[in-house]
Amino acid sequence: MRLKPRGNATVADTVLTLAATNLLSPIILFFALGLGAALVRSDLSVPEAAAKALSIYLLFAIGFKGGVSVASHGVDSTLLLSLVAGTVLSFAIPFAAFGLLRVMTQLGTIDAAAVAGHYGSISIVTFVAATSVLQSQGIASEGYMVAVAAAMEAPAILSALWIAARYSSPKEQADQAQDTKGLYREILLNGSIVLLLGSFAIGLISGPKGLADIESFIVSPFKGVLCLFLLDMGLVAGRGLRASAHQLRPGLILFGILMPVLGSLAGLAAALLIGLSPGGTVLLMTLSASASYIAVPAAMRVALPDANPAIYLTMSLGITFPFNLTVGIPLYLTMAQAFGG
Amino acid sequence: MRLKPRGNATVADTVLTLAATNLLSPIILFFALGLGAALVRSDLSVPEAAAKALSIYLLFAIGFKGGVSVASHGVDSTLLLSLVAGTVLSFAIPFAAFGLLRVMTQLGTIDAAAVAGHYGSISIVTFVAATSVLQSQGIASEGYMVAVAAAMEAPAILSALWIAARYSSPKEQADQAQDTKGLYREILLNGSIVLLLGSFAIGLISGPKGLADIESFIVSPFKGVLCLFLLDMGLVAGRGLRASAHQLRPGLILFGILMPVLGSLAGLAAALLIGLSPGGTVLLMTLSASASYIAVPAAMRVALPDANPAIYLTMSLGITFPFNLTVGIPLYLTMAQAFGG
Amino acid sequence: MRLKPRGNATVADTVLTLAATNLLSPIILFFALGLGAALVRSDLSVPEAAAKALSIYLLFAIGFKGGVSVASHGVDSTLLLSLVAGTVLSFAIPFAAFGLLRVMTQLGTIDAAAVAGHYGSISIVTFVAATSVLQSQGIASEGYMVAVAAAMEAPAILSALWIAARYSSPKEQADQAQDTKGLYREILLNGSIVLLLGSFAIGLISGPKGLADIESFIVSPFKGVLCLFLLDMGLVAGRGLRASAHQLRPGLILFGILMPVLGSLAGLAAALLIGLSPGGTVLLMTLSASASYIAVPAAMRVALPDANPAIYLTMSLGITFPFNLTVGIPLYLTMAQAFGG
Amino acid sequence: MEMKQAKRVEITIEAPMENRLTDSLDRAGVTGYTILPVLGGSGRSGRWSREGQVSRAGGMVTIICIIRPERLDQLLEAAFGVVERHIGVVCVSDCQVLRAERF
Amino acid sequence: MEMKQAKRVEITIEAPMENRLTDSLDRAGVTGYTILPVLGGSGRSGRWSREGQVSRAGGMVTIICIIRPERLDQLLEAAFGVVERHIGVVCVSDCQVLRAERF
Amino acid sequence: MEMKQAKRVEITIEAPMENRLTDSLDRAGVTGYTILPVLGGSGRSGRWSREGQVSRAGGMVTIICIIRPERLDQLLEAAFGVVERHIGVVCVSDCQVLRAERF
Ligand SMILES: Nc1ncnc2c1ncn2[C@@H]1O[C@H](COP(=O)(O)O)[C@@H](O)[C@H]1O
Ligand SMILES: Nc1ncnc2c1ncn2[C@@H]1O[C@H](COP(=O)(O)O)[C@@H](O)[C@H]1O
Ligand SMILES: Nc1ncnc2c1ncn2[C@@H]1O[C@H](COP(=O)(O)O)[C@@H](O)[C@H]1O
Ligand code: NA
Ligand code: NA
Ligand code: NA
Repeated sequence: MRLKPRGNATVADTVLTLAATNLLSPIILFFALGLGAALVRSDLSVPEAAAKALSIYLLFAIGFKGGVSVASHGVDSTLLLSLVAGTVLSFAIPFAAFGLLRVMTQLGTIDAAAVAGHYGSISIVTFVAATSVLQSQGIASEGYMVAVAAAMEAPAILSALWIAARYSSPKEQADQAQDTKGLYREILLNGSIVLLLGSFAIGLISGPKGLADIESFIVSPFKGVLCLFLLDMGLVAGRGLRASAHQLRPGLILFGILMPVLGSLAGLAAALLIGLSPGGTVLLMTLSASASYIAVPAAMRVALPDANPAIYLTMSLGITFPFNLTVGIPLYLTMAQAFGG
Repeated sequence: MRLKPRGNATVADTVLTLAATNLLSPIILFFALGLGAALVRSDLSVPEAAAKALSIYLLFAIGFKGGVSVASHGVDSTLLLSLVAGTVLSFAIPFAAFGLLRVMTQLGTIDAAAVAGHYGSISIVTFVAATSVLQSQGIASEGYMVAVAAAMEAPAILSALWIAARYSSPKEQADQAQDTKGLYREILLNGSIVLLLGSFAIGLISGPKGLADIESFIVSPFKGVLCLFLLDMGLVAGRGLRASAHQLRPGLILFGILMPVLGSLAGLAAALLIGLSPGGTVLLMTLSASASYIAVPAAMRVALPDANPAIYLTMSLGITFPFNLTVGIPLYLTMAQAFGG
Repeated sequence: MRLKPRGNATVADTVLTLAATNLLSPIILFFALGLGAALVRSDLSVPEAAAKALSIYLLFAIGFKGGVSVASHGVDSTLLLSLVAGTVLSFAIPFAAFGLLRVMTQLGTIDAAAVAGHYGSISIVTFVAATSVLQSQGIASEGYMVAVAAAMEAPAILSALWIAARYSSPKEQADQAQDTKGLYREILLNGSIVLLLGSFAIGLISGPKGLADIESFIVSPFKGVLCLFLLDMGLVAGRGLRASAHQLRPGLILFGILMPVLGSLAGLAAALLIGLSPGGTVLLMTLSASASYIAVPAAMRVALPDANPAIYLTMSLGITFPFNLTVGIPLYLTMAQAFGG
Repeated sequence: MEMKQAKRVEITIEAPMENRLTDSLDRAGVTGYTILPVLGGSGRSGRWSREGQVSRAGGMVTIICIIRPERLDQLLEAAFGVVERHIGVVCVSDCQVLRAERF
Repeated sequence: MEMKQAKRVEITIEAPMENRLTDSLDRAGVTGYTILPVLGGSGRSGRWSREGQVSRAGGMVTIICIIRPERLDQLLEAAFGVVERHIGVVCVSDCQVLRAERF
Repeated sequence: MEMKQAKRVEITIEAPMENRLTDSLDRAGVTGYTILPVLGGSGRSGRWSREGQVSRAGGMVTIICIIRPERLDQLLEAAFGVVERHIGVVCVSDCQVLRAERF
């Protein structure tokens, strides 16, 4: 944060330098390994139960550490504002995404609504990757951003459903209403939200003393576990790309790269408005830029079964996730610094 | 151990203070999180394979550490006595439990025998939780209590079968004899007993040098893994409670709370008789108070298929386990200190 | 390395002393525990997903550490030579093994070819066990031996298929050609090869800085994880032995002990020829001595379905693996030292 | 052995719909069923596999329901209400059961 | 394709009884069977799920046995001896098999 | 409910052959199938179990394929080409399906 780049050229330089360092971090390289292995049809695979266990570990660790951080640094006056900002962003981004999709691509309304929902929601692994870049740069951030992440998971789903309903025939609307029964409950009580918020609350209650107890489980091995998890995500993304590459028209690919940048700008604006720290700003930008690959796809299968999962999963996991991981996060970091975050 | 409370009021105070600290430990909070998540029907879940892996880790770690502790402190003259005491307690407690169940509840004999068997046997996680409370209080205990735990797993099953047979018709007895064929072998060679005792033996052979080798696997991350495991146990207990709450008459609930306290008293008496250390006393009390949720249920399904699993699993995992975890262990600790343990 | 035994008696002594220490290491003891548990038909078991996760962890850790080691010590001029030597050994050993099998046992050609293929390939866990013995003796070795291990996995399969084809009728050859379609691709892109080499490459790129990031995941807990994995291997080997012991004629058992020693001599000769360090020599000997239990069995099921898996799996996992683990590695170490390695 | 005629219904459905289907079966009075995990598959929407999946979205389960012939229609109606707009397969075959009083 | 008539027996039984059942089948000369994992289910004793389970007690498995029609009774008797007092379902259907000499 | 006659083919085959079988089915125009995991089993080559296995070699999978009766032969030929020299079981039964247009 010491050096604030002044002009665009410098910004580009910084992004590139950061991205270059970033690209060589084990986390990214393991994602690339998984991606490559899947694309060449290696039979390398992580058992489903192991992948789920890794994901439980990450949510547990990130939630807990967030809670402890809030417990140690006290609750900022911006906590509530951040939660509101996150919720609003999650509600709003799908509308922008939908508009953009209608302009840039030839997706039908249902598919476009489903994709849009993914971009309003968040990817917790992208969040974690941003956290670890911040850490390596020695930039602090608000611990409660974890809670903001949780708050941003669900609202986008409502927007997506609302958009889909607006463009549907009455018969389709009735069908959707039928499918949606009980869905809101399911979304709010989604395992990943419950685990993230629950661990956050427990971290908040236990504080640094609690952290000391389980530090060598959730802090020191964290990065290594993250590498394994990204290996798995690379495998899954690669399998998806191999199976659905033919459905990815240039417009869609472009959208998958443009949308996160736009999302990050919305996040930046919100962060500046509510006065987040530079680190917090990067995280809110990253959350806004990231696209869901757990909660939203499952909700879409239930509520919009006619939307093609190959499209939204591939865009989210195969395009936007790697973009954020490699170029996006360094870019958001540089932007946050440039815009005085 | 420095302050020995003199009167009942003080005992109650100590229990409460201890319980209050205990209640806010991450271990308990994660159990509560799992319980709550299951009760509100969140889809949070731990894959079966991951839960089994966690359980293998815990048995491996606790067994090994027990063995190393015996290797470093030498074999106490009370080792054999403790093993005998544990075995006798495990044999005897089901009879008391059965009598109490017949008085307090309206369970039929088969159900009552099955439930009684669970209370004679032990829960290794409750044991681990007690160990970690002792640790946080800086109270030492005998390393071989792990072996006592293993010794207490199986005898109660025999008592339960014996009770059930006594109250059965000759036809039922013949059926049970048929089902029981090969059961004793299975019980003794039960995976959790073999792993616990095996790891104990390996720890004993490897000693502190062996521990140094694998310390950063089985010591430092232990508490964190325990948190995850308790999250899972909370989920399983919550699902059980939700499904079978209607079968839990007040008498049964009361039994689920009273029985562990009675069991702990039996454990206390035995510990005083054989002269265990204060820490060892608390552990023997906890073992006596705890109820099985792995080995005994499986044996009961084989040998007493007419006993209702919803009852014994819910009592063991839904009532007695959380009771021990929250109030029980602090109570046993205070009692051990009060009675000069 | 300080004392170089001069005569045979001394060699035997050293082997025995080393083997005795080795036999009491937790790694071996846990293998023995698993073996024993399976032989007495305990229901102790590791879920398949957990076993696969452990195996992924080991490949990830060993590959990465190998890469980092090369990154820090620079590429030795012998790297390429070692890769060539490994490849040649893997190609050549099956021919020796096949000849020996035809002399010592009554296996048919197909079975003998399949078994021979296993002995040309390698067992990564045996390699890891050798590494950890070297470590405990303070003997350094070349980091790129991991890459040599990867290079030795596949060639032996080709030799086995070639041998099998030579002894087959034209009809059988046509069948085999049919089954072998696409097999070479599968073998080269085998998950364990890809993960090992990929992690090696990532370790090479990330260097010591990358290692520092994930050290507390892949270095400190490594031995503990290895213990659990060996427990599982013991269980699997024990189950295999129980099921197929009757097929293990004395000739086969003898082969399972003699062949690794012969293989290690070939490895020793190659190591002396290309001038590996003492540690590297032991590792190349161990690789040559070890028999595959992952990649080759799967390839044999596809390409030589008439070969009896009970034979090759039991020989590899039930005889040669424990032999190498207990007596083999100390023997190879002593031989390497005796022959001036 | 005394056996009775029954119907075996096998429904393969997306994992996120599992609870909706079983709830609907429960409401239709069908309380006996067994749920099998599915590793992967292929259909008009392409090949898929559960390997490495974290989300429930990309998986399916198979629900097997053995039922008296006369109750089949009720079951199928309940099932169809759920699977109608979703991908999945419903397949019915004849079978015979021991202990028919249980169905 | 030359196919032969056979019987497909599907037995869903509690996991702790698995070995007893397969031993009993072995004794009755039935050595061919395949064991499928079960995720969960529902029956007269309520709903259950394997998620997060550590004990074998709360789970079931499905054993599938393809057998020549004339050997069915023998199999059913062996199976019935084991499942008789336990929860579980036995369901038999007609099928046709390739490579009939294997059964 | 409108139902249509179909065939249910159940193929239990070694895991390393899974891709070969599904590729061969694909080539034969059979694109609908579901793959179930198998825990263990027994046959002429003895008992086996997946517990603790790391290699794919020692495991099997069950592939279920529901297909129109007139396409059965084509499927069986494709399947037989793969399973011919390998261990495994192919079993066909009659069934009825909802939404027949999907098959
Ligand atoms: N003919 C079939 N036989 C067996 N399973 C099928 C069949 N068609 C579809 N499935 C299963 O249902 C899923 C969805 O099918 P679809 O809607 O055609 O994409 C597939 O991935 C398979 O798991
Ligand atoms: N009608 C049925 N169809 C399929 N599976 C059943 C049926 N009834 C029971 N089951 C299975 O058998 C288990 C025990 O059934 P029950 O003895 O009725 O509790 C259930 O949990 C299901 O997994
Ligand atoms: N009669 C059968 N019924 C069901 N599954 C079978 C049968 N025979 C063989 N299998 C399965 O196919 C595998 C290989 O059989 P085999 O070739 O006889 O060793 C067995 O391990 C079982 O999983
Ligand atoms: Na977003
Ligand atoms: Na007890
Ligand atoms: Na070798």
